[in-house]
Amino acid sequence: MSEGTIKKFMYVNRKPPYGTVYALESLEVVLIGAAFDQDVSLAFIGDGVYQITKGQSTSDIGMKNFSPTYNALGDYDITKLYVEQESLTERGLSVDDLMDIVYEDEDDDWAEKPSIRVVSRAELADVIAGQDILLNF
Amino acid sequence: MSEGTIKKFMYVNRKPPYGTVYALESLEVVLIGAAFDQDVSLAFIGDGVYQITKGQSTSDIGMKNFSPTYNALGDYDITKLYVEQESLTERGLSVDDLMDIVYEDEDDDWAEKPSIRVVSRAELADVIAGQDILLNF
Amino acid sequence: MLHTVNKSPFERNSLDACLGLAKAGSAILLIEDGVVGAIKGTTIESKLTETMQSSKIYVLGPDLAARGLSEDKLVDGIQVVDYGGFVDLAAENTAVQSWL
Amino acid sequence: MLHTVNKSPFERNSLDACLGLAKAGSAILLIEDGVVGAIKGTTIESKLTETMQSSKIYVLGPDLAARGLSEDKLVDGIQVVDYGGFVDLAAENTAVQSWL
Amino acid sequence: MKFGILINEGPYQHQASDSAYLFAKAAIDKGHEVFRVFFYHDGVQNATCLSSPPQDDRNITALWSELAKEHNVDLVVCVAAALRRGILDENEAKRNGKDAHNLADGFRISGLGQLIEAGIQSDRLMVFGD
Amino acid sequence: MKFGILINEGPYQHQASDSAYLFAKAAIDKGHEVFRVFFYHDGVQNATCLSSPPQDDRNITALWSELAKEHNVDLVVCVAAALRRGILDENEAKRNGKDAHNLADGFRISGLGQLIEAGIQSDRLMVFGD
Repeated sequence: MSEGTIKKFMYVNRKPPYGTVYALESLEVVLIGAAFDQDVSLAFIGDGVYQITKGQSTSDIGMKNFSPTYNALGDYDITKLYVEQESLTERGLSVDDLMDIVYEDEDDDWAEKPSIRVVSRAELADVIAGQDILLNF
Repeated sequence: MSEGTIKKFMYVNRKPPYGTVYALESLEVVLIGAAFDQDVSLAFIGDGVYQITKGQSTSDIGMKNFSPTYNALGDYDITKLYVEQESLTERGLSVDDLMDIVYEDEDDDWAEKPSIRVVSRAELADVIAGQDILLNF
Repeated sequence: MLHTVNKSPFERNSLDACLGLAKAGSAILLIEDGVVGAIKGTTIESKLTETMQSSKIYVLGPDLAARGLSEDKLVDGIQVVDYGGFVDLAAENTAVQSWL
Repeated sequence: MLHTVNKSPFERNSLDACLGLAKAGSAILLIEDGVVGAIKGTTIESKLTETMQSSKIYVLGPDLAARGLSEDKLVDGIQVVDYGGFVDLAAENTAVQSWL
Repeated sequence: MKFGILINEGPYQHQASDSAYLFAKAAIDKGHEVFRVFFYHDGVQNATCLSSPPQDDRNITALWSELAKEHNVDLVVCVAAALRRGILDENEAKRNGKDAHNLADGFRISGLGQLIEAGIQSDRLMVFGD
Repeated sequence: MKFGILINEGPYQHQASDSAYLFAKAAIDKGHEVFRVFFYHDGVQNATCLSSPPQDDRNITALWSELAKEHNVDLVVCVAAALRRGILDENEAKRNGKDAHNLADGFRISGLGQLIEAGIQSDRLMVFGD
């Protein structure tokens, strides 16, 4: 392992939360992985967009609501959350249905900026094509 | 449990074999269940039709080919294997791609008869509606 | 008959398989990840509206809430039930088919 | 980039998701239950034919054989590889995306 | 009314076991009987006593054990599926030459006939899976 | 070339582990190195030494153990996923007050950092799952 290597890691999220554990355990990897100083981004494609909807309430299904954790990603310098526009549209959702996930930009006097980047399928295809490591759960 | 109760049990198969274990373990239930003298049928819907294709060869994936076991179902008096025509058509398959699964009809001088009944979606809907217990894996 | 569908109609074909084989007069209950199909403005809304001309569609409220989908977004006519309502549906219908 | 798809295109949307996001010049390998999409005369054949104008599609032979699908039924242009070929595809392409 | 329940998936990975548990509790709360829960396929993983989830997460195995104790629910684990996946009681551990066993309290290992019997004896058989 | 492998599903229920094993073997046969296999989610179930499949079926856990021994493959099981699902080594069993442990030979329990490290150190990371 060459010390200085920086790879582009993308976590590809395509499943709704709670029906399966993948969303939760994916988030656990993202948080641990933040310590490794790689170039990290997350993609929410298809049903993956439900992972970051506003107003999740799990009190009646006996599971922990882990959605607030996405708000902590900025503190770990994870600031690129790509959401596919077409996936939202097909599902009757808009960016207003998603949480306001933000980060503070240290290069811009700690201004608060949105972490969610809604992109078209074509734009997302370009981003994916530029990755080194794609983690899919 | 009233001794004489006979219920209509249907095993609903919707997944291809080998990619998941459901097809194999479903067949295990069918064989064990045969001892209980219930009215048993199997439905192969959607990708379930791949469970009974001819010519399965698993030597290169390290798993046991369990497809010959379907031929034994007749010996256990399991003689109703419903296959949805539309599922075959969508998948570019015809009944000729399926195994010749047969049984010997004791009410007809042990004449050999086909166990596979290719039915339309509408006909299958009627059969399903008449079941007491539907086992899905 | 009660039919339950537990997978997203945008990712799997289990709702389609259910709608193709459920007779008129069925009760269809969306649970787990299946609840995401129940809201307005999706690519499958018209399919649900058509189904409700002859069958009833229900959605499990606790699973809807978990995924951040509020009840005011539901397709008109879909009824919300809790786990007690799920039990009632199972009891009222003579058999249950889970579209796994 | 190598894209692998391991689920049936008739039951899941993973092949669609892959085709929507794979750039021209990609290699797409169907494995496990994904191999069932590779044969002629299905509802998705034209989609594959179209994809092959700009990308290559491969299918894992051992998984095809397990499901009773013979190679003479494949859509024209799809190439069969064994596990060694799978390894070669992974090595030749700079990254791998598994459409789970 | 008498309910039987079949669970095809392990805990945590899929919601199946959570859904089945909440259904069973609701049925009992409404005065119905849950006669048997049958664990098949990866569902047998619900029966491991070695599960040690985080403090702030539910312990699904413990929930089933409690429910069984309080309401006399028969928790049956399919023997063939369990052996394949490494869920063993003391007997099966001995028989298979293993020096540990991991079947949780309130569960018992038995054959697939118990599933068919559940279908025959209950008024409704509910199936939860992937 | 150096390969890392991630497995998300348990043995038997899904083909993921079989596919990963055959891929790993083929890679080694071609002269590549398989540096690490990381077991996450239900993938941790691949590491149970209690698995007792039928005589005529493959023993996936044993296949991994052998491969690791012969070709020096690092088999790492995610600790958080393993605890949730009841896969414990002697240490974790003690720490969690359990009187049995079930981690098979050749596997070790460690953190998710090992997965990221596998991504950084290998030329290709292969993911097998549901």
